[in-house]
Amino acid sequence: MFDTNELVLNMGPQHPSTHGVLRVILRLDGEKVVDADVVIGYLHRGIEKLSENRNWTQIILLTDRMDYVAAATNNVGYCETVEKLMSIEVPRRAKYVRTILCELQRIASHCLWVGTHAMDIGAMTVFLYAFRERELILDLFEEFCGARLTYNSMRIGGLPLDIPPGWDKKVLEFCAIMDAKIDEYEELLTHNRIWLERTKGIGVISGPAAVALGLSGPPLRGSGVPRDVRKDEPYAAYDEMQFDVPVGTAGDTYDRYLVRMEEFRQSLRIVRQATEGLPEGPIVGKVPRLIKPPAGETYHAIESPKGELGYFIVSDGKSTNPYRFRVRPPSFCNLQGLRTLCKGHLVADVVALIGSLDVVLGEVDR
Amino acid sequence: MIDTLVIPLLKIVIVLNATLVAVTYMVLLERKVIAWAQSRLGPMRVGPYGILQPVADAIKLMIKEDITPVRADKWVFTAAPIISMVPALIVYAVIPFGPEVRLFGRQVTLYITDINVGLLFIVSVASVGVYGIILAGYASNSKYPLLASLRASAQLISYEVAVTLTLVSVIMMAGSLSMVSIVRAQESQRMWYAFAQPLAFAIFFIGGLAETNRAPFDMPEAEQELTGGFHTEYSGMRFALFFLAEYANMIVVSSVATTLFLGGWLRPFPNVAFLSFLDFVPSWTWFLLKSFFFLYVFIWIRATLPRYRYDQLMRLGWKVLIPLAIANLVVTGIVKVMLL
Amino acid sequence: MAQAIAFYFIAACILGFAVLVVSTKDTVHSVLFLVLDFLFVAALYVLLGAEFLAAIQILVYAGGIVVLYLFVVMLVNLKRPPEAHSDPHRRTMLGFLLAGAVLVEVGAIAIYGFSQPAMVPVPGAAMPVTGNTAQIGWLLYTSYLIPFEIASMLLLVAMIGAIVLAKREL
Amino acid sequence: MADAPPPSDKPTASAAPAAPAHVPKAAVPTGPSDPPPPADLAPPAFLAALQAAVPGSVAHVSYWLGDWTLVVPAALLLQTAQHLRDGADAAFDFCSDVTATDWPPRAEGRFDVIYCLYSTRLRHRVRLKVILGEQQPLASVTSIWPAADWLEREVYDMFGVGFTGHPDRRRILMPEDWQGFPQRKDYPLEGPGELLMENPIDWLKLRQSRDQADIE
Repeated sequence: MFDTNELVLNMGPQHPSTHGVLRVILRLDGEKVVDADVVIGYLHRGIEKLSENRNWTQIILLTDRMDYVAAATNNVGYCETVEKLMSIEVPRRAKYVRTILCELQRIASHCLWVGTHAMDIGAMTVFLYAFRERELILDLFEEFCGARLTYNSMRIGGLPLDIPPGWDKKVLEFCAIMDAKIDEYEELLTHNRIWLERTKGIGVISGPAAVALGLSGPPLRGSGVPRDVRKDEPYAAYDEMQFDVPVGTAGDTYDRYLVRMEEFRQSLRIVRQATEGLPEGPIVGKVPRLIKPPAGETYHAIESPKGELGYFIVSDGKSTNPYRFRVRPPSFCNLQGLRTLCKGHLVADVVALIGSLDVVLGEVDR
Repeated sequence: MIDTLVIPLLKIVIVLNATLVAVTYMVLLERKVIAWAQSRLGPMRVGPYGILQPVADAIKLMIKEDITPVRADKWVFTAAPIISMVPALIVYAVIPFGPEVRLFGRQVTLYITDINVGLLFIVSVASVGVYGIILAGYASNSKYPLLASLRASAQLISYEVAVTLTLVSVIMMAGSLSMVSIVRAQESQRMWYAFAQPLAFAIFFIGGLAETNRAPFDMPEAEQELTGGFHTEYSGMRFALFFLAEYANMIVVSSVATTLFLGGWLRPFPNVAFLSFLDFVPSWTWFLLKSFFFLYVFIWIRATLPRYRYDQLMRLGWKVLIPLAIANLVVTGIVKVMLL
Repeated sequence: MAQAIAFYFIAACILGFAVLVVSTKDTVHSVLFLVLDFLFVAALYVLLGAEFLAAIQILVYAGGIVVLYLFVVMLVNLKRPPEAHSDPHRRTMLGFLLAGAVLVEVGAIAIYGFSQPAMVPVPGAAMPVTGNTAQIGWLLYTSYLIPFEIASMLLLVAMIGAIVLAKREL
Repeated sequence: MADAPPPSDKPTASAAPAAPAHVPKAAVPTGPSDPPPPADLAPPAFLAALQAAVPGSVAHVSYWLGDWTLVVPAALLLQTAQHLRDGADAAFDFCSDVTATDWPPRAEGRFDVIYCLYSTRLRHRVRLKVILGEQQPLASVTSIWPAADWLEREVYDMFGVGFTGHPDRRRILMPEDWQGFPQRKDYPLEGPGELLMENPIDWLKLRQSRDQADIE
């Protein structure tokens, strides 16, 4: 009956809640999103190209710069891929420490997520609470490897250093603190009426649709698909750990929230098991002096806090750098779902959805 | 001469200055309270415990560059912050801070004026404040402010209905539109209207949050969605005026809530005789304490709750608050008629 | 004396802003002048001692209705190219005729008012209430009950119409 | 076309000797080493079904470090993918990655386009590999796995592989007006800085003239 114009709203790349330099071009009918074009690449540094010109060890610190809120996970993923190429057996102690670091990293990453996600929806206090606890994890990492953000904390074949004395005790202390803090976040959000109204039924995606869209990690599990690389294709010491994979039912923003909140607890459980059962022994396996994997290619995936983090690496067997280095960034593939998720919702929901996909632009753009 | 000109002028000067100082310190209070809620310290550098922070803020805002976007509607862009600030200050003319007191051998009322349609005056002047936000959004010639101003105007108009309806039930109780008479009515009926009209009180408070654009209804300036909303394009002192207007409005809402529902300057429980020893406390102290309580709750809510979505806010306003306010009004009317 | 000065000042402002409302090019400015106009009309009411009416004038017209005008004006893009102003459907003669008719009507009322003074139907003596708020209420529910009810019916119809128009699928 | 499940030596990829077309520098690898599976290893169950359903779909099977790789002819990619997604014992519903590798001197075509597939139901993986010439288009698999949308855009952006039937074939990481395809092996790692940013075409010309000078 009426001739109405659609409003084109350019959200980002400079916008408080696009988590970095994401740009979303929204076509709006009133405040309703008709279509969304997600534009990325503002943080592209050519890590894949760079890696083809660095030697195998130097690449570890490039991987730090991808998902910079979960650098240790990236390190583990890369080192395991190279170990797979070279068929290096990693000692058990190193595997356990890797598991601890990965799970601490997952907690730190989820802390950042819960803080920013809640902030996007307007609950500012959770942000500061979550960062308070993330600080404790960063302290642990600082003690382990000297860095707080980009750790460079792995070596091919094992670890650069053994854990400092007393570190395991501190990790257990942290676990005790964190347990109570998770309840605190949940108290502020989980049963909050406004939180429920803002997240329930927002961005619903069914399990098969999520699989088809290539979602992985919590966004996929929120839709009820029990896919977790840690369980399905165990790496590090996950095959020796007892933990559950939480799944949602509705596949909406609230379920993705619940899944991550439960992952906090499961991660703590793994950290406890690994720290208490930490075996003695060497920390580096038998690694040749010159790292030069045989010719061949392989794909190896691990479960990063964001989803399936895969490395596809081709070695030509001749040179000391990879012939092709490819990362399957979980944030990239999850962000792809944003367009589908936000159609028909309001501008305010777009912000909530970006938060619930938990993307890190450093990883999306590489 | 003194009674008709000097004293009112003096009162205006005092109230205006006190308000402006209170507004700047509200900013500090908010930062402090939220900081404590978030287990941090808040401003600590300027003066002991950051007590001089508002002064520093004011200096900073005044010497900042005042940017007018090239394609903005210049006159309207300049007028908008003023339009939002002035009504917020005019309202203080009818707010009764206390009854008559003797000062320097002279009978002085602790309010600037008491007009017989005081409450209506507040509502109507406050309704003009919407223009500041709408015009800011329009004049900036930018999409985020435009969206924000549309949200703001829709929000303010809808919640005004609910708030005004609750005011009507108070007016029915008091039988007057004058702010002073409403307090006196609470005194003579020996009851705060918060207890006589709990529903109206709740609706008024929620509506007050929405009308001052405070969390959880701060859609028009939702930073995470609209990058600051209607004042996205503003800077320097013009931005500060919007900022101050918001806090001035908070104080207005708190004062009105105090006057209408918490007995204004009356001591707690005016119906309980043995508490009469509290009378030694000056009446205006009670008023300020009660207003402060509201302000504190405003800040507390901001630190705790997430933000509503725009359509949910409208739904709450139209489908919950307005019907409830009307029902409350009808019940009040029936009770009033039956008791008479 | 002071009252007379105030009256003429306010009246001059009202007329001045009214002219600006129709003469300004920018529609948003035009609406803003309308708001100013309403504010001065409210001032006139205060001068007459009708504070209630003044407050209602601001609340309803300035604070409510014109906001909606502004809404519409802001959203509908009225910046048309200049050639659009030479609208072929424009009926200049008809406009002048209508304006003339209004002028004649106003003149007639003015002359009638001057020639037949003191026909003021003030039922003040019959009113059992005092104070202008109460008096307005009394008049609305006694002498003007039927017009009042008709007006509210009209508003209800308008509201339903607006909902039907705005809602795309019912 | 071979149809026996345990593949013997295949005429493609690894079997081909280094193409003499234009070999720029020494020690440039000419192709991946796709080793055939050991004779005593049984191939995965879905392979036989795939070869029965889509004859000629598997040009070569390779197994290394626990990963199965199928080399698929470009023309049969869509059918193969369709079968792999819908086949009961394949059920590869999750396309976890699409990427490419550049082998400039190779005769059969310079690109390997690689699809990493995973089945969320059966929890197994497989890699598909398509060998592609520089100007040769490839059918997009977005109709089968919507997940491939952005991944294929990235392959296009980085390697210049032209996907046909892609709903939205634009550059994704690089700017819209970028010249060249950065992940190709002949794309330089370092550019001359500002000239490249401001006027890439001039820069390319400059580089060509330099190369010319080198040859002479």
